[in-house]
Amino acid sequence: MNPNNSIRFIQGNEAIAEGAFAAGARFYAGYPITPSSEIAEISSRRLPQLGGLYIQMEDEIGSIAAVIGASASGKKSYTATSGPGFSLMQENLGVAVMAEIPCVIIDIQRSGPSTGLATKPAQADVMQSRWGTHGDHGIIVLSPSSVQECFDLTITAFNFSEKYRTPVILLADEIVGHMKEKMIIRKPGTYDVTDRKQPACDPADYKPFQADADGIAPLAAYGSRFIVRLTGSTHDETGFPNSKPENADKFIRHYTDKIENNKDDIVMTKEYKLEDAEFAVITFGCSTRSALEAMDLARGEGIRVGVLQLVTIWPFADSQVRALCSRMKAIIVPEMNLGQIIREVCRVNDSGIPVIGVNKVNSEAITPFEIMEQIREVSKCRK
Amino acid sequence: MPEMKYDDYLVKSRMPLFWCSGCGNGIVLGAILRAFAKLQLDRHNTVVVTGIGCWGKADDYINTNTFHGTHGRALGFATGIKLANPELKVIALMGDGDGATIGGNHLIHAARRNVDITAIVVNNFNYGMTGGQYSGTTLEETYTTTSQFGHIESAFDLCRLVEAAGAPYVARSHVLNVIQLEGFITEAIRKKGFSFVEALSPCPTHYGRHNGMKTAPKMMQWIKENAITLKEAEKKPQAEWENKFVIGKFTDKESVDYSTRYEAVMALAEASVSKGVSEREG
Amino acid sequence: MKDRWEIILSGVGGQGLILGGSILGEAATVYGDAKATLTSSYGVETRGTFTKSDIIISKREIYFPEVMKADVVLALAQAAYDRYAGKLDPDCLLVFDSGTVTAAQNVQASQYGHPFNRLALELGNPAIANIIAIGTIVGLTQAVAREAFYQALEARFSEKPKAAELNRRAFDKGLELAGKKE
Amino acid sequence: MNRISVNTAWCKGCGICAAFCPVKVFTQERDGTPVPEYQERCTGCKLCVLRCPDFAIQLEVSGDEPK
Repeated sequence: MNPNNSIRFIQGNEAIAEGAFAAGARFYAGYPITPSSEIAEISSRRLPQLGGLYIQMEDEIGSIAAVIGASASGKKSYTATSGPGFSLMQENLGVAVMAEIPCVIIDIQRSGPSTGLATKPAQADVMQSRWGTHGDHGIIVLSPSSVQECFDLTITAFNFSEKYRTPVILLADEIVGHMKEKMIIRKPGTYDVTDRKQPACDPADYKPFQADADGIAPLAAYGSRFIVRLTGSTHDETGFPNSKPENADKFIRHYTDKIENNKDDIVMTKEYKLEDAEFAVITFGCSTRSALEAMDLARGEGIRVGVLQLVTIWPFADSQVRALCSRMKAIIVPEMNLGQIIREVCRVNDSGIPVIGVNKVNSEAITPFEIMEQIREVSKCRK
Repeated sequence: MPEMKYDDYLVKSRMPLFWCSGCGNGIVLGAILRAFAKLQLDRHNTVVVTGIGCWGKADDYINTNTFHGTHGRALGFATGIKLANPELKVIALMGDGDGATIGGNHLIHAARRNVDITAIVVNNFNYGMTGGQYSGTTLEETYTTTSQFGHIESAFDLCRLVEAAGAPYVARSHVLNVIQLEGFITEAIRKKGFSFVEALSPCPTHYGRHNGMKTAPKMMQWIKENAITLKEAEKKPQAEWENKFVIGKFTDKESVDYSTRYEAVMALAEASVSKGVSEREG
Repeated sequence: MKDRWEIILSGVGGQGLILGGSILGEAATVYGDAKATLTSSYGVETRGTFTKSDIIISKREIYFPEVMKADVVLALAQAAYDRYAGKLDPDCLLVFDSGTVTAAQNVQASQYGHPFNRLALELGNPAIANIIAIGTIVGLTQAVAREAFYQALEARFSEKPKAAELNRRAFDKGLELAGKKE
Repeated sequence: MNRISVNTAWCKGCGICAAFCPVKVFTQERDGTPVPEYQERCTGCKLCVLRCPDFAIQLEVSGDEPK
């Protein structure tokens, strides 16, 4: 295929890899696992062409460690995995949170727990992506529903990661990852690329964890004129350990606050036909596609339904969902798990309207008809 | 760069060291800092990577770049750090529990891969920080807080393990032989490729106490009495030294390191772009 | 002319159905002005077991990427044929390999059986049965413009002119078959 | 004569210097703190400095530049 073509018909996984290259990522470490392996394969071919580095590590623990290390050396770094591998990465994901090291972790969700159905889709890592690593922390999780979003959101994931000095998780799924679809590879210059902030101070004064007024500390690379001390242990601004309670309190709050205080920037949603809607489907990832199809089917029957797609899953779109609840008669939440996002919807449903899940864990996609059925039900009850 | 003395690499503001009285870690730390001074390492170009455990605290006292990661994973972080910037000197400091037990798989793969990293494992035969439980190097029939009836597992011979995995530089000494140890560390850092130095070291507080060696001198004496040089061992039948600590340089060979090999991959990859080789699809 | 085609390409692993679907999708999206999605389901093993790809080609936005009501089913193996033949509506086209598949009697769909595998061998390469069959589907449906399919083939085999030529002939053969009902 | 000094703020009294000094320069206080009682014996080998796990021993060998 002509690499200069800007329109392509490719898989979500391929689009994610292209998005990483476009964002300036030049280091990949990973361990093969279906259904994410295409990202590794493409990266292994393309990164050395781009002057970057691909390495296959002995496991996912080593993979994310290498990704974090490479990022500390100044390279934008990423890894891709799926459920079981994502579980193994949780330990060092915490290091990236604590040492505030930008990196992107792509989880192509598959059926679980454990090995589950190795090649089959699921959306059941929602809570793991939020709370998988131990301890309090904020996290950014984005979820694509199309091949184009795979490309675009991967770039956004790197940008958020660099901007907020935090790991970002791209939570895709087997359906979107393996689906081929038309996609525009955006040309450099037509999208934003964010690079981490560099210190402007005298090297003698540099403290790798001293935040600027915007709450984010500049991060120099190893090998620069700055000495950089990074650690996954509780530390102070200097990077030396500091176990004073007030210091621990300050930094643990910081890991949450730097994400939560920037929700206006980070939380992205897409609205479909919500203007006149009486009922809304709140959805994310592959289930968005079923929801949109169901929306059209329902509207064909005269039921006014709209869709709110959570592009950013974490931090959760509290205010958007709360506002939606206040003006809908009922909300439907389809997800390929037994009810993870729905808990968040219920948490902010101050209006007390019915919130109904459409949950499927048999490894098959939720069909538009299954959502449609629920829409019909709620519309009957609420007439 | 002004000439660096060994204590120019020491973070004096954090002294005294937090390790127990008689812990050998400080002796190894001293040997490392003197090796740094001998090699005049540029602090900005040096990264010390540590794991978790008593020895994993060593980076608190070293004023180069540092990375303090998770238990057993130091070599994973070090691999990324080094490959992303091959100009860096990367030294990974790990204990026996850290580097050779929970991190054993990373250790053999790092050796096999031949990334240009120096790994310095302090082996004190047990998990010190968590209270003296047995590790992968605890000797058979000895006592720890979790082998109170005598340990029934055999210990790893780390140098043989790493040598078998393909590392081009492998050496072992003990802290009483500090001059030899410092020499090995210096050679290891200078070596291009994966280099491994094991330092046998006393933990009188835990391992020593449970095995009749409450003081550091006693435990160091025990290591010394049970040590045999590699040269001596080679002259004797295996039965005479197989339960001893063999001290010496096991391997010192040339082997092209990972980053150098990867340069060849990059050259092929770049050529494939200019030739316009089409992408393979299934 | 229909503005949405839901097509199932089924057979066993190794028959190049995903590749065929990809070229069809490229013809529709890169070299045509339609939208398309392609999803595939396959076992853990790469070759030999049942596989199917769903390709949807539409002038409108495609949301749900799996076939909800098939307009066309291609069955290149008996297992694939048996899975679908009895369940299809009368307006569906069932295209199958008449050389390897024994057709059933009570099938409502319009059936188009051609010996794709044998014809591929005659053209010189058993691996192009997929492209002949897709040629037949394109001929029957006009789901993509034939020019667009040529362009997609050319782009995919730009480094291999011989393969490009062979695939083009296979596609033409398929188009030609679309005219005749066996 | 060589001059040995012990940084008692860093020393933890482990006794390694005293136990392994080839010429037995050191005695120890009750808490283990080494005392270079027989400094005149010191040959300047510096093994006590190298083996001190706490960087607590300084040795000025007469004629050497202070280190």
